[in-house]
Amino acid sequence: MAHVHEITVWTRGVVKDKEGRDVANALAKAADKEGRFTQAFDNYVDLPDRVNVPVRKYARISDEEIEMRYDYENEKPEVVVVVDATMVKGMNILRGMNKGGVLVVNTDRKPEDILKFIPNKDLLKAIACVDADGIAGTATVDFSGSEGGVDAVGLGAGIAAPLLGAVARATGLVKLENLAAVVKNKEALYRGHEQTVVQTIN
Amino acid sequence: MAVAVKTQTLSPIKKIRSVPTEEYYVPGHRTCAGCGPALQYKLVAKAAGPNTIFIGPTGCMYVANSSYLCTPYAVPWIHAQITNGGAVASGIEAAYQVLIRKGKWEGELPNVIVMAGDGGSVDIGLQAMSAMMYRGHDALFICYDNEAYANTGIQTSPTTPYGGNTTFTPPGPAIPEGKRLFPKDPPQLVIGGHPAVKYVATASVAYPVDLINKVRKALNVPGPTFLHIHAPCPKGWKFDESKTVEVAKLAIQTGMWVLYEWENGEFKYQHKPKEYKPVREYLKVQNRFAHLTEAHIAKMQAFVDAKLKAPGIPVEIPVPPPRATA
Amino acid sequence: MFDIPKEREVPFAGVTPAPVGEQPMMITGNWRTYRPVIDHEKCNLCMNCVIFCPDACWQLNEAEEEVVWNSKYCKGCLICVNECTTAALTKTYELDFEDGVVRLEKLF
Amino acid sequence: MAKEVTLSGCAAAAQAVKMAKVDVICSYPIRPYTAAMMELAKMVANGELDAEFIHGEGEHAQLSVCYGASAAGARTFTGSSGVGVTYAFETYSPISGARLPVQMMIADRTLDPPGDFGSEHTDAMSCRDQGWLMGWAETPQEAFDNHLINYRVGEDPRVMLPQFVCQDGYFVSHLPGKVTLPDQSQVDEFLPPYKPPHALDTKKPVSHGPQIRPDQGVIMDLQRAQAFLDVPKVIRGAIDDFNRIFGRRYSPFVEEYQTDDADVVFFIQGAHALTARHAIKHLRGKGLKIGLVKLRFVRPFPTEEVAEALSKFKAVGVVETSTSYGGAMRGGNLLHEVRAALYDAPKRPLTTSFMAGMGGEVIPLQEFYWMAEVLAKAVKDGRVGKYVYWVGFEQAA
Repeated sequence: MAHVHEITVWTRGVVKDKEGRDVANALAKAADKEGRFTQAFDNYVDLPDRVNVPVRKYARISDEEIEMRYDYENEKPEVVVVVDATMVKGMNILRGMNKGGVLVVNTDRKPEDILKFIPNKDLLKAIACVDADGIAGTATVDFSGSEGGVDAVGLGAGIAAPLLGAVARATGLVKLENLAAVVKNKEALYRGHEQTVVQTIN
Repeated sequence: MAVAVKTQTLSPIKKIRSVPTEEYYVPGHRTCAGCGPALQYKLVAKAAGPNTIFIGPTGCMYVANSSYLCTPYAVPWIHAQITNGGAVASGIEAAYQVLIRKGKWEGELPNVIVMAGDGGSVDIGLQAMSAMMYRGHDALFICYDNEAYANTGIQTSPTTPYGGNTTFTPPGPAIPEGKRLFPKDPPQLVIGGHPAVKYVATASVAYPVDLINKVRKALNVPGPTFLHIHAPCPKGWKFDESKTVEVAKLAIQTGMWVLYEWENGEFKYQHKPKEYKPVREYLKVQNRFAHLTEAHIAKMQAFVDAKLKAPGIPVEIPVPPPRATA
Repeated sequence: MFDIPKEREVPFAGVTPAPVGEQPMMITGNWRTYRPVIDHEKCNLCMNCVIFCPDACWQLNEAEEEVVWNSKYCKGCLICVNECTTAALTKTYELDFEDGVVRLEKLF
Repeated sequence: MAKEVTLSGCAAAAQAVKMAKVDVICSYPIRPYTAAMMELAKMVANGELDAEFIHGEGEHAQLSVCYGASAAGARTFTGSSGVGVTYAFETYSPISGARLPVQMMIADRTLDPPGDFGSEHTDAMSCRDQGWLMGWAETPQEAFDNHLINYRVGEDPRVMLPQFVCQDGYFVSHLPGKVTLPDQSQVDEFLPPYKPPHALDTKKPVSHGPQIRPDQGVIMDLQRAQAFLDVPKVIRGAIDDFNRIFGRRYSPFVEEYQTDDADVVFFIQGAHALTARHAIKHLRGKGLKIGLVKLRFVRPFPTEEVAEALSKFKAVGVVETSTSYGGAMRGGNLLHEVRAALYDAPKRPLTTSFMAGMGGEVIPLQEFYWMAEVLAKAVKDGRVGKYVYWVGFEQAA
């Protein structure tokens, strides 16, 4: 079976819901441009989302056709993106990860300030921290893309853009120029890419 | 033969310090941070106390509260369909009447409270609510009004204000104001046609002591009673979740919400501002109104001005254009 | 009989016991980005935080004459900070605290 | 003392409900079941029955009131017909999912359009997959008995399921027949008081019906599936007790008439079994070896009993008073079930379905003769011409 790269995005309902979805959608769209097979979707059980509730968005990228389509969850994420850094205190965000994964966090703090809240950090190959709030300023709140609707606002106008830059930098999973082709705030994407602090762990 | 009666008298309270400390709507529910409906639920449950059964028609206060086989209700609670809160309450009240009469259950008739959203009260749930009131069941029907079908992702309901941006009334070049229709008036709907109802009141999460006292009064009055509770929704109305109480207060200060009691045909106001602020003050703190133009706001102000003359007086509203959508 | 694994059992007809005091199956302390921090010196026990918390996360400790915060369930809406009459409550970033960790394995 | 009276099916149902000492009744008028509620209203007004009699604002409300009352611990009764049955459709699955033994009488009526008072089983049959027990009565006596039997079975702790207790509109519901009313003491012996396992009780608070996840939903489905696996045993026990206490001779699931040496049989549920018996008597006089197998419960469907009973014959004609437009059998609802039950039988009879009595038309003796002819020809040809015959409107193929 084809190797499927699983990317899980942790975010908070309503206030950062669209931003989290944007991260998953943009990764899939950028990989599409590379001719790869992709999926991006909300975790259905997390819906309807409520203000601040932890929710998950998923992307899957593969060089061959992806055979699992109806699984609600990414069982073995190799990349985890945390849209709100405080979530590291609340969830085992690395659940299911095999050794050698990458964690990308939206934070203005240092990697070690985040890692101290992650008891299973030895699963990580690297952690990448980027101050997406500082770079992009705001989170877009819009419901058009939720519940299977079509997004009416556009991808990556807010904090998703620098986070995507950080994912590209830390994982090389998709090319930066392909992300730039799908993201609205390209400047924030590039700044995120540049300003990401990557710390190798293992 | 035992007769099913309530001998309890839930006494009014004077100040915040006298609010009962016991919680019957306990921490541990999946409602939004800053949820107005959750706040009113907590207050209602406190006011009603342990001898209470809640009926929860589908809506946020069902789905968010009872998520995944656990609930925050320390008193008996039953799910009802969004359609039938009033009918299920009727059945429960009737069962207690007969079970007490036949000696199959010992105790006081419980407080039977339907906790329905605006859709479950005055849209799809209207028929069941009206029939419960017509038949005179000893039950309190609460419409917690967050002015939309919030659980399904913020769709318009009959109480969504004119100009509200919901996912079913998005503003666009052809329909710039979003929602074109003016809302139903739930308490007037109840007062207007249900002679068995002797007590109706409006309440707000901004005035918890008033709210608690109204719940208690409604439960003390025999027969069906109705409360219309304003419960701001940070998700649906798009305001910061710390502002729930502030927004609720603004609604009263601008006349968008009026606190009153109706008892045996008499209206009494509570917390009526000496001078109303312009409606604009209320609209500008909520992103659901961000798209409105001056003309739309003027229309809304005219509606509120007319409504403020007195409860129960029919408001002349600008007739929506013929192809108005909800 | 069907073979239902123990961990997947559901009570008969989905009828569940009422919670006592709190619902341990729905812990919401991990919802917070910010938490309210109280300065008891400034608090005049106006009770606004107690009355206005949708999650009943402020309670009055009668004996100590002070309000007590429930970190296990507070979702961080900060209504209490907004409604505090004496500015005794302040909004503080959750990562500034080592405590208040609610590390759930699974959501719900 | 037991006594014999003459009652319509509606009146007989009301008598049974009264003797079951029901606590909460919810009514809404629709022909032809209405008289059952009229009878109960009189009993309540006269003080013969101590029950809350609630005028629902529609069938949806009738079922909703009973849902609430049953959850609170009351024995409940409601009923409807035709489009009333389908108007309440939303409520059926929540009631069976909540495992509340609500009892609903259905006096069948066609579904619109346009309005037709005639009896068709289509109203009830369209609700057959909602987790309720379901079965038909042939006579007012059987209707009376079925109401008591269904309360007993539905309220059994191993079952806890709601029950549709059906009778054909007009034919059974309106036409008077002899009914032996038992002693109240007999009913009390047969039917213990309802003991709800988890009533809405302020002294022991519980939550009914919280939201669940998909992985929990399947377990709830399994609970109902298990109940339906367990219910046949409970029905057998109840019928044994019923026959002993009331001196009747019911079979739990399928009743046979003139089948000992039969080559062909009618398979039928409800009122028209009565005419079929007379038709069989006459056909036997002409030398045709024909009999009748009558179904008493369509939910749970007695697969083994039906397979065993029907595999003895050369051909089976399923006489249907309901239809499934566009179905695998081109219309026959019961035929779906019959053929599925027979699939694994070592010996399978020829089967076909007769749309008879549709629209609520009477099925006269001649039509049964015609159906018998079709079956006889099928035996002779070794094949049936069609899955479904609309009786009176087509030639025997």
